[in-house]
Amino acid sequence: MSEPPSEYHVSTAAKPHFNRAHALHLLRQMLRIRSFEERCAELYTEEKIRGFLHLYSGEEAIAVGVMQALKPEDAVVATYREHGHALARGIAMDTLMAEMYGKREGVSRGRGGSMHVFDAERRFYGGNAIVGGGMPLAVGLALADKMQGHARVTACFFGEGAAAEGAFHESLNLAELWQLPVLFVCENNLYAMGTALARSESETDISRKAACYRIPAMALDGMDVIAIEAAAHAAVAEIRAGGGPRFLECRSYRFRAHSMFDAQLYRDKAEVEAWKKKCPLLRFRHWLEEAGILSMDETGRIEAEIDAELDAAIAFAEAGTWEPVADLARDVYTEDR
Amino acid sequence: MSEPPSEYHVSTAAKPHFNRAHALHLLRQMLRIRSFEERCAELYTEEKIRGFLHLYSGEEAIAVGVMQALKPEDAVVATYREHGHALARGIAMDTLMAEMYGKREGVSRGRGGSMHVFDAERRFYGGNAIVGGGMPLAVGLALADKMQGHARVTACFFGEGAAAEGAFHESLNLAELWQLPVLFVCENNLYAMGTALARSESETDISRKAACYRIPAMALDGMDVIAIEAAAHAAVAEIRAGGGPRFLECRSYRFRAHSMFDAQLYRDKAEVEAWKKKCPLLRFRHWLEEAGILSMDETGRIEAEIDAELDAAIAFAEAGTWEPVADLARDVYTEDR
Amino acid sequence: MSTETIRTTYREAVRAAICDALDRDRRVFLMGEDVGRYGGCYAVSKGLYDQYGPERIRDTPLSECGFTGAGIGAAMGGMRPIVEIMTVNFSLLALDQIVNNAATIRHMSGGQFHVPLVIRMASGAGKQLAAQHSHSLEGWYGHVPGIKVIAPATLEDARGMLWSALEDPDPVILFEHVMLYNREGELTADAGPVPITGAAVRRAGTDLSLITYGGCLFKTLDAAEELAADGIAAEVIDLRCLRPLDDATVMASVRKSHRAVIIDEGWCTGSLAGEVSARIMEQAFWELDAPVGRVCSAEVPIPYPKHLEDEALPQVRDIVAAARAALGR
Amino acid sequence: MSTETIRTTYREAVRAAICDALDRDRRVFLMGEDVGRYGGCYAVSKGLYDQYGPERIRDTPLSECGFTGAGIGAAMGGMRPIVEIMTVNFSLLALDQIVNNAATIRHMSGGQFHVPLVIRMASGAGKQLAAQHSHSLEGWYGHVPGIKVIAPATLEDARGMLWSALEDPDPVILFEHVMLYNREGELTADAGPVPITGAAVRRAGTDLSLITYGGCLFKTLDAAEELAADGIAAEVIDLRCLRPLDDATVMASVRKSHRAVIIDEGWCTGSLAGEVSARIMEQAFWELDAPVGRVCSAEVPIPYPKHLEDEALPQVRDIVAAARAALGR
Ligand SMILES: Cc1ncc(C[n+]2csc(CCOP(=O)(O)OP(=O)(O)O)c2C)c(N)n1
Ligand SMILES: Cc1ncc(C[n+]2csc(CCOP(=O)(O)OP(=O)(O)O)c2C)c(N)n1
Ligand SMILES: [Mg+2]
Ligand SMILES: [Mg+2]
Repeated sequence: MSEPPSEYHVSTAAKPHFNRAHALHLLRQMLRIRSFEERCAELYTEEKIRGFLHLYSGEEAIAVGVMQALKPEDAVVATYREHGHALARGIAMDTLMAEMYGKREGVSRGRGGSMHVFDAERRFYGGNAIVGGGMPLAVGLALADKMQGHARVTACFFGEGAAAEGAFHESLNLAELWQLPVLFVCENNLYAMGTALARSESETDISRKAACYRIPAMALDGMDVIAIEAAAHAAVAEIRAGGGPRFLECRSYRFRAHSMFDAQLYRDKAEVEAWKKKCPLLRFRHWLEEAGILSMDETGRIEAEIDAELDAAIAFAEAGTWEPVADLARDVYTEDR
Repeated sequence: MSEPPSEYHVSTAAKPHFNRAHALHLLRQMLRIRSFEERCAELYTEEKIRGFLHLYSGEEAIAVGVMQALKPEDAVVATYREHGHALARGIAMDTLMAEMYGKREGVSRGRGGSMHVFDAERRFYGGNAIVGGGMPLAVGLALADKMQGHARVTACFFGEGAAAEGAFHESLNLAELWQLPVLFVCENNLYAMGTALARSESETDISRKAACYRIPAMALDGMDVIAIEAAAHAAVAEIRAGGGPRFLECRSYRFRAHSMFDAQLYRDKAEVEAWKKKCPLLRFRHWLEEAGILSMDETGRIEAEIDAELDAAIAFAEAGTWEPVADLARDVYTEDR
Repeated sequence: MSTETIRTTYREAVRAAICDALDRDRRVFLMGEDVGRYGGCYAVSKGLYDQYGPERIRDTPLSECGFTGAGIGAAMGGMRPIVEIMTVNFSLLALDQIVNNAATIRHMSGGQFHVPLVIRMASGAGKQLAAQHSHSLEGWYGHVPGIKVIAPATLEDARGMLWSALEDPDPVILFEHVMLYNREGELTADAGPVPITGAAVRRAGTDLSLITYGGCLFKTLDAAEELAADGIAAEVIDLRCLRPLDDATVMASVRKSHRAVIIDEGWCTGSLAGEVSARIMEQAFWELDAPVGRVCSAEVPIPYPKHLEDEALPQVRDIVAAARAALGR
Repeated sequence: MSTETIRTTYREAVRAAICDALDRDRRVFLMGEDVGRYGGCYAVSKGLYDQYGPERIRDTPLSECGFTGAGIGAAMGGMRPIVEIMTVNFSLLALDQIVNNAATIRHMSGGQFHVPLVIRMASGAGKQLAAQHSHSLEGWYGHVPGIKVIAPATLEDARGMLWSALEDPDPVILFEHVMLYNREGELTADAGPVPITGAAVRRAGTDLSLITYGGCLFKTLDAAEELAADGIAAEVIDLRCLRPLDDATVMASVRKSHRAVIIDEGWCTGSLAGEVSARIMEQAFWELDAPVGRVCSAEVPIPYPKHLEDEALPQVRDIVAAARAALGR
């Protein structure tokens, strides 16, 4: 990776009030995501989940950290690797799992599957399977908020691979030009499918790319949930104050293959193992345990609770129903309701 | 305009050998373009030329300066405002004028008109009426050269308005990533149709945009043909030496409306007049006259020669023939020849 | 409805429709390249910037993908944007946003979101703008479920369909043929909304059905006039709503006339005209006394010179010839 | 020609074709997202990176517009690029380059330049990839003069059409349906080039003509088999060259059978199937004993769940039903 980022913006003053309950909340959220993803991998093998499945394991700190800074009235635009964002945003595990199954009880009525999680209630504007395709949407959501005088923020997640797309360029320019309330969150996991960052970008420091649109940008350790939460709080506060967009690059790694079809010929096992040592969950948990905030027992209890939640979610999905084929054409247009 | 450019690369050593003949050549080339453009405006009023007509008056120093650094085997990719590039590249005025008329004797067989001047012999890859549309082509031409081991350069012209397009972003990244021999030349005339730079770019210093792809970039006085020539020579030398792409931003102004349909509501007459005082022709001519390199008489003689050339070009175009309608479908595919 | 009329142009009718929408609904705004200070590439929005200000008449950078996507986002965020893509030619740069986002979000979100967006674009050839600036892609857009497509050709429709499009909860693509902007005519002073649901019979006739839309409507009416002089009564149908298509009006006409020709500025292969022909095949085959004909553009990139451009595009004489062929005389 | 055959898959046939091209012509190279180190999204180019190196198996950033345009430029600059757009869904981002540059340059330059480029893309649905990853846009590409469009469905064609496409001096778009990659079969060991000029009759029959291409070919053959069991002899035509279309083969079949059904995975409205139907209308109307039918995809964004995806796509039972309808039984 390249030099340190060009601009730093975390004001320590903006650091969230940190207490035990909150720490456990963060841990629980990350663990929920990890467990969900690992169980999805199994369900994929069992052919309960089909299509493309992109897992978030390793990157949990990003979604969880950023979401802490958002209020319910804010909006989220995510990618096809969005289970983590969905869970961290508060979408229930059972409706999310039902969506993985394609059941009518799924959060998108089963229509979208893994790549297209939508939730109007939580202003979760999807899952988008076109790399970079959500970025202009985020700009538009923020534009609508600004024009309507809402002090709302739109958080827009995307991978470092998306930074090569024209949509990235056009979106960042528009957001800064019009001073729109967008929090751009680049999940830099070093690979776009099998393409390493240095083979897709002439400038590998993504945060510097943002700076060249004059968007204040910052590179972060994407494995450090506290650092991300703090940076997100600071950035969101500045955005809400009318400061225009902000950009966070979170340097992370995906522990699993790109999708379930990926033989991972493009990276060394050793590299993967080295990164796994930096696991955001392990790290945070050890830190909590060492600081005496968390006991091993408690971790076990949380894990058991999550397992139960997951089992219930799977049961919910299994018990879910298939949308009748007669409804296939429903919701192509509004009139068809 | 914004701060000075971020990187300077002109090595004075690379400055071209400057002598009287060359000075007169530069002057003549710029005058030829100006005269051509002004006559085109008249011909448009007379309805000899139709469609969209975009004139280059005011920007002559850019095309003329840059072309000095190119060899016959190099390639040029231009815009829909490309008469200047075409003339400076050596396309004859008569075939160019015949193209304006849409005559079969035109350089593109009359098929393209003002926006689509092509010339295989001079490796002039067009005229492109899609803003930014030529940039990926230039990258590809340079890729072909590099893969074939040719030490050739592709000069790619585009306006500052194009810098907002995704194609700009993708092209610059590819060129630097693959270290391709492209000379990017941004003709920053401060407006994209009626949109002033500051209303289209959050970063108004276009040369800084290039730098964020790690492409060495430089901002130049676009009204100074000598400065542009020198910079182009230096940049092309570096490119030919295998240094990858270079980027020149030439800060200029168009003296005329965007096209023949433009009422110019978006800019002050005073601004236009102020820029006209910086006219690259006037400036260079005064300089030559003051330096005793050129006499008033000589200027008159050159102008007379150009007038004659232009009259001949118009006569050529007038005498040209219309492609038979039976040939309409010729050259859609190669087989149709 | 008053019968008082005003003399106006298609351009002014579109402008009046935009003003009307801006006045009626605070959520409406116009956004696109040079819609503001420049006044619009085809002068449609001239004067609106001064009247409504830079927020509601919003100039954009050259970023078709970006601002079209932003229009989709803004629509989902509670606004009613009118996105102007300067011409259909540049809409190719925005097509991913239109096809993959605007058209899909309602369905794939299980009905949770919708995209109340109107995208206007100038389309077609006839101004000698050559190969990259002369596309007619209405048929392409008509292929995509999840969007609606309209092509007002008359002053009434230019004045009235925009409002209906904005009231529609789903994305609507609105085509304005470049050769229509200068058309003058009379419009009732209080011309109101025109629904975006059906075709219009522009001239009644019984001998054959001439089916068209957009820029070809007036050529077709001229052809019908010429045919009438020869005692042939052609019915002229203006499809105007290209998705969904109004099959009922088309089939009713064909059932009466038993012969049809479709006139469409798109390239023939894969044209909207082909679709209409296929539908007549499917729904009215047994009524036909002759094969349905098509008059479309030649399958070439449109060239610059007038005589070649004319040759490439459907002309009155082509329509008359095709009509005669359908009638066997 | 030898009759020795090898057992292989469509995927391997495409790979062999690419290798063959790389071996034959130094100017050929493959470029696209993850074609190299990853081995291709659908594993088509697996192993080629090691064999041919990073220059000739060139991974690109996520920049569909940029690298497709670069392919056009490289073709004009003397190379013979094979650009892989991972799937047709992403090709919308490159469409401007294809339509406005690749398709026009030869004509608008008065024949001075040409673009000897092949663009390969995976297309179609069937893998539960949902609304943004299931497009069938062959028909759209087939609309554009200046490009050629092919859709090999068999092992022979997958093996043989790429080379012909590369030898063609003009841009060729080559579609590989995602459901074909795993198809296994026998291929003659020395299978050679297949011309990209005509349709193929895949099964002879006299009762009706089933006309299809790409991913629907094998469904159609299955339907023909089912019909045969009922004593109905269906002829199956694989269009395979979608632009230009081989009207002669289609009309010869229709003139024999007098009935036709077109099977096309595209959405029905504005489909390639509509074009073929319109052409039959124009060229063989008097031969028809029944209206030409179409079996296309439902006009919805393709949903994720298997049962809904199946319902949305053409299935054997739909083809059989349409064939029976055409025959009136
Ligand atoms: C426009 C587009 N091109 C290609 C793809 C195929 N694709 C899906 S994910 C992906 C890699 C994206 O990498 P990145 O943005 O870094 O996100 P990550 O998967 O690493 O989270 C690619 C190439 C796509 N979905 N959309
Ligand atoms: C993709 C695209 N969008 C819009 C247009 C319409 N258009 C033609 S020129 C132009 C302005 C371009 O400005 P700039 O790049 O600065 O070049 P200049 O005209 O100033 O030389 C616009 C908007 C176009 N031709 N292509
Ligand atoms: Mg990544
Ligand atoms: Mg400009």
